[in-house]
Amino acid sequence: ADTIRVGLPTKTYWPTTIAETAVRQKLFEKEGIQAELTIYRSGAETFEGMAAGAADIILDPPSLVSAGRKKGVMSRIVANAAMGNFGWQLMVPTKSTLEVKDLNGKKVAITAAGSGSDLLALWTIQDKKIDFTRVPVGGGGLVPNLLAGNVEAAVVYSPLSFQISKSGEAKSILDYSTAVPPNLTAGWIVLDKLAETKPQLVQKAVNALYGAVAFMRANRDVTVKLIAELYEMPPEIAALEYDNTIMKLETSGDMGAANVNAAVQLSLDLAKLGGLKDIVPAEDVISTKFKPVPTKP
Amino acid sequence: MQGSLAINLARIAIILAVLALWEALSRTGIVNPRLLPSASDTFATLGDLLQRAAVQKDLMVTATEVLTAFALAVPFGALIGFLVAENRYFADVAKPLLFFAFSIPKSIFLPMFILVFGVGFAQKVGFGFFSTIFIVIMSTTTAVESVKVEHLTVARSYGATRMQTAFRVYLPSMLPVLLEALRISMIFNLTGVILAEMYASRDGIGHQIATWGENFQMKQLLAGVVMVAAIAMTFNELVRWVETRCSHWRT
Amino acid sequence: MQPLANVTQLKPAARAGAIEVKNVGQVFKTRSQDVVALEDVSLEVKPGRFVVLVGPSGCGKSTLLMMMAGLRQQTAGTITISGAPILQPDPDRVGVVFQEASLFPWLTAEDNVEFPLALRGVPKAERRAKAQDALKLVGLDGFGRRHPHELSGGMKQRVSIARGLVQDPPVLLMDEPFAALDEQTRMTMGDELLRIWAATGKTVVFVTHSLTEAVYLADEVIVMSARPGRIVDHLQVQLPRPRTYEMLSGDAFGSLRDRIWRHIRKSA
Amino acid sequence: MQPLANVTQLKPAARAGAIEVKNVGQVFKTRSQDVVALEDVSLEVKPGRFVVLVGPSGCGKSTLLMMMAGLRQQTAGTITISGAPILQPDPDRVGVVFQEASLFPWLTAEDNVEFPLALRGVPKAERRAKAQDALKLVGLDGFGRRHPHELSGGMKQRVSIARGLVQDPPVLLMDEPFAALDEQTRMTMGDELLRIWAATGKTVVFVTHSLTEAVYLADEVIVMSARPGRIVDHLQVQLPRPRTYEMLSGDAFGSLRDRIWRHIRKSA
Amino acid sequence: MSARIRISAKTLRYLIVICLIALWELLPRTGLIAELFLPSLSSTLIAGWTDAGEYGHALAVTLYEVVVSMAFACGGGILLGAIVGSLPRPRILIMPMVSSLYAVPLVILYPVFTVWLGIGSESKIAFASIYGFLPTMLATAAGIQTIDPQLLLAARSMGATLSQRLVRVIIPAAIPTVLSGLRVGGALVIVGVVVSEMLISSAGIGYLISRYRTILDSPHVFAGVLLVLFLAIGFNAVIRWIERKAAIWQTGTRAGQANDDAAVGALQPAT
Ligand SMILES: Nc1ncnc2c1ncn2[C@@H]1O[C@H](COP(=O)(O)OP(=O)(O)OP(=O)(O)O)[C@@H](O)[C@H]1O
Ligand SMILES: Nc1ncnc2c1ncn2[C@@H]1O[C@H](COP(=O)(O)OP(=O)(O)OP(=O)(O)O)[C@@H](O)[C@H]1O
Ligand SMILES: [Mg+2]
Ligand SMILES: [Mg+2]
Repeated sequence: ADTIRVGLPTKTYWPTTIAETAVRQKLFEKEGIQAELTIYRSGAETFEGMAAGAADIILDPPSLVSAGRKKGVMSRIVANAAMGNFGWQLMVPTKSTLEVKDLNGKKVAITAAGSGSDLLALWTIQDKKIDFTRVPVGGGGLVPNLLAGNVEAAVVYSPLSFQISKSGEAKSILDYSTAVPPNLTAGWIVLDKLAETKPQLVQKAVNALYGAVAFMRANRDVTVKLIAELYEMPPEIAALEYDNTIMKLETSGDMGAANVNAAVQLSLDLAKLGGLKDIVPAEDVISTKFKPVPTKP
Repeated sequence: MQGSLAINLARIAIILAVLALWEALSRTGIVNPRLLPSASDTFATLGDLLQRAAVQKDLMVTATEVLTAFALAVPFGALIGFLVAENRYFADVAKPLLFFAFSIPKSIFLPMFILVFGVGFAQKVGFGFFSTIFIVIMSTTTAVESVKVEHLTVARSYGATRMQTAFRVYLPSMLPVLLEALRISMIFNLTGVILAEMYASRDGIGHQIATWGENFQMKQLLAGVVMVAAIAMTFNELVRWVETRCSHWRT
Repeated sequence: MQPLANVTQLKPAARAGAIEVKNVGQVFKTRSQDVVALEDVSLEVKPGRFVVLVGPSGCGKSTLLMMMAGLRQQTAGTITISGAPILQPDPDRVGVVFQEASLFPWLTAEDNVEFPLALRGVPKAERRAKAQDALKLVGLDGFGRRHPHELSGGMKQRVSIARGLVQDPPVLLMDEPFAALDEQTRMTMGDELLRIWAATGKTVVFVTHSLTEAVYLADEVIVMSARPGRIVDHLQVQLPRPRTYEMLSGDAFGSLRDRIWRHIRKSA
Repeated sequence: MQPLANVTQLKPAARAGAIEVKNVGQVFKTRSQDVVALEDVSLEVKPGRFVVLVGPSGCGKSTLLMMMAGLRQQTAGTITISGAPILQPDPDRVGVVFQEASLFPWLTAEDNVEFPLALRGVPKAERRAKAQDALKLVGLDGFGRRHPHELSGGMKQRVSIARGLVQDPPVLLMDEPFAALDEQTRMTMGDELLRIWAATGKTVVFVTHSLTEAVYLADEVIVMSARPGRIVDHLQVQLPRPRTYEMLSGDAFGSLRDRIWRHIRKSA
Repeated sequence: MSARIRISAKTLRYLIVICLIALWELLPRTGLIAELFLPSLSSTLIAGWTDAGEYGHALAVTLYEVVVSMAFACGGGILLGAIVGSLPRPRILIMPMVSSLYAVPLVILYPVFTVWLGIGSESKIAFASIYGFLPTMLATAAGIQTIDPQLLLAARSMGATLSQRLVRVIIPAAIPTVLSGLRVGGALVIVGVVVSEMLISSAGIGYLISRYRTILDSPHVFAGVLLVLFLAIGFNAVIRWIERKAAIWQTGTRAGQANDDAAVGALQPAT
């Protein structure tokens, strides 16, 4: 059987849950293929992994596809995975009384310059017409620096955001999943070459992945347990992640849908804020060749 | 022998003192216990983690990668280092280049390793090797340069071959410097492999540690760090054991 | 500097142990100036002779020995040993006992003595036996397992002599081997050396500062002058062998000693 | 082993340069067994005396010197110098010339000689002048800028002697300082040493293997026996000063030399 | 005789460097390596040139951090290494602990460090200093052990105090090892500063590298890498200068004998 190598940007990130579910529910096997999951350190690394030929299908934002095409790595988004930054929040310590508008002139932690959290911070600056300093502290530095008071606020990803609001250490002052207009934040991406030479393999892979999404929606308990295990977190937080993130993921993944083009364009526009210069037209980063047919468990 | 007992006691005392300080800082809240979980919590977590089959497997994977990379890098690096020190021409050509390569942050090249080896055992070992070899080369070169001329003259007068000189004169006189280099190399090697695992991986303890770090799971993170440190310390002790066996002629 | 043109022809028929030094010179380049250590030194030693080299401190005795051992290249002239030029160390032709003990600190006394044998791949048991014999010869029975730093100065020197002896080459070069020994040990070792020499027919070149020792041991004494080192005398010692301590007070002995003494006094 | 109970009382009034060694012992622990190097050694040296220490190789002469210099702690007994026990090196009381030259290879001859002065912060010009004088004294005028590896064995030893002399302490311990020197240089340096000694009133403890040298130089000769080292004789040399070479052939000289010789022969 | 060889060794080295440079330009241009992994040298230079101001500022920040860390790491490392290496008791007691301490993967804990040290230059300096300090110290301490004990004995007999022994005997005698410690430590300081900037910071070359990397702007990434290379070249030049100054100290060891022409041939073991 053919093997599809799935590249995932972080372990505690919903794509991992999807891929793991597909593996555990034997959805890839049902499609007659095998899957091999590799976890990278971030989106950019995942993209490099695919470009280096170490991954066949990955999950990343459109901006990287666009930048990659300018750098000689030809790939496209074949399936729409999410239309928002679910679970991402602008957070302040619980004791803090700061509102979003009060952040003017303050310091806000992001993971890295140019990363997803940076884009959201830049969007905040633009949208709320305020100005604050973005401080890149790395994924591991977000909460420690927030709690230690080195920064006034932080852009926190899920499920970390749920975890610290649950523990009472921090609270959300802006929920990006609702605040930012819907845009294509992440999709499944393959190299053009693979799409041409092995379209069957790609089709089967997206089938299995969207089969997994369908399965997760239908099986709350199993999924919450899986999340708790994968993320090493208590079930309450896993449940929050399930309700606020997993349930909001795209179920069809169809890139031919009417709203997709605009959503991709918006996503690229946001990336421009973060300093992305290598922009190609929205239609060049997507491929409508594959419409997922969710595998039945 | 009673001296070494005293030293061991002193060492244990220092370790206990550090642990006590750690525990106290955290318990009294001088340091936010969320940022620095107490020693007892960390070790409890460590105990839990070690029970897990997945963690055991990760440790095994990492250990195998580290040892393989080390077993490749040390002899190979020592050989090059020796050639550089022995052969003036080779030294003139290679020394600046090697030194130069050493001062570049290696993590920049991680994508290249994925490009060449894909993601997996070979890539981790390759990067571990790459992170280690330069320090091995450089330390070997220095060690060679500190060998006493009289000893070489004596060996030459007995018609020692190149190999004999290497193993019977260079090696023993270089031993203290070399063993120290071995230690440092091991640390570089370990860091290299862990970095590679953090970067892209299917298994290995580095991959776990990165995840814990990004999710603010401080207990697990510290426990993971303790694990890695324990591996390195075990190795350290091994080197030290060799050292005490080989250097008793020094006083 | 002498050109290298006047290289002597190889004499394939020459007997093992013959030494021929022709117009040899050595110039050291130091940072400040060039030091002429040896100038136009020529000498010939027939196989099986016991030759003693004397001369004031710094006259170039050690340098000459190093060149004979192939450990340093002369800047002029040629050195031939056993009929062939010596261009690099060749333990089958020449063995050296160095002026400074230069033992390997990481080896025990007995391992130090075994070292040259180990290099030639002599089996463990055999070389252990030989090393034990050599150590016994220099009076260090029972000190085999000590490391150099656990030995006294004279003991180290004796280990070094033992190391030279186990090699058993046709030519043995010894640079002040007895300097750190007390008179009694020195005499015993001198007699021991003469016994070995007589039994094996080696050629020995021996550097010493003791003129008594020089005359007592030698067939020939070569006297060198101070910088730049040259040969100022080459005496034949016609005293009968075996030598005895009574000879030391004899006239023949005294006059030889005096003759050397005058040279040294002049040049030091 | 002697208990440490019988420690002598401090004698604050004792004059500078007096040496008192009381029931001193030294046991080395090696991996295999304990080596008793010295056993129950006692001796007393009055200030300003020239004492020569002789004994067979390995009898513990260097060890005794090291203990007097405070470089090694005895395992039994006490050593008092200038009236106070010596527990650590004290260059104001004791200076040492080592058996092995032990020059710093990275310093020139002249910097090596200046080293002890530099340690005490003597101004550059003054110590340069003193070093030059000392080098001239040992016949190494003009060799100041050479590094040790550019010097012959005897030259290194002479630099080492010069280094001992510039320190100018009331007690000077010299461990076979002339071993690597030719007879002429040896005599010159011996006379030079006697001259300095007479002029400065230092106490000198001098180790040598040459019995002639011992008698020639000494006020007193201390003879040690082989392992474990003990004192077997302590002779007063009553020959008049200044000593001359003619005395060497005198009867008094001969009989002293013979007496020592018999001891050495017995114990070696 | 060695003059000709020396020139050709240098030439060969330059040839190698030129080859590498040519490969750097040609491999991406011919498409053998995607520009994402290795942008051509020319596009790297152009990227660097267009944003020269930004890079210049970053270089200034990094250089400052490197210099300060170097002082801590190398100065402190050599000093402490010499002290610990020359005292047998502390050495046996401390050294294994120090090397074990170094075994703790600091990179992982770095984000947590920033909590206490802030994310400015201080945390980089602290990180790079520790990173470079331990190898320097370990190497120096190891080098100290190869010193001839006779020399220390002689110095002690002349009443050298601990600090005098350190400065006048131990360090000169251990010069080859100390220099290598300096090399290793210095190189690590550069690596440490850049890596910590890459992890967490808002200024410096490492920051630029990781920022451009996040958006896959490889020419700008490699422009940063190029600057790091220049730092390394500069550091190398400094070390070589020190080495030349110190060559005179190395007499009596293999390294020093290279200066003695007559002995050069003598360094090749007989075959
Ligand atoms: N590597 C060197 N560089 C410069 N000069 C040197 C070197 N080696 C020896 N010399 C000089 O060459 C001369 C002869 O030295 P050599 O060691 O042969 O003397 P020697 O006769 O053995 O003296 P000694 O009896 O004191 O051992 C001396 O003047 C010495 O300074
Ligand atoms: N560090 C040590 N460990 C063990 N034994 C030692 C040590 N140092 C010296 N010895 C032993 O102590 C004895 C006396 O040594 P010492 O060096 O004092 O002799 P010495 O009288 O100076 O001899 P020489 O005339 O040969 O220099 C010797 O038997 C030697 O082997
Ligand atoms: Mg000599
Ligand atoms: Mg001695």
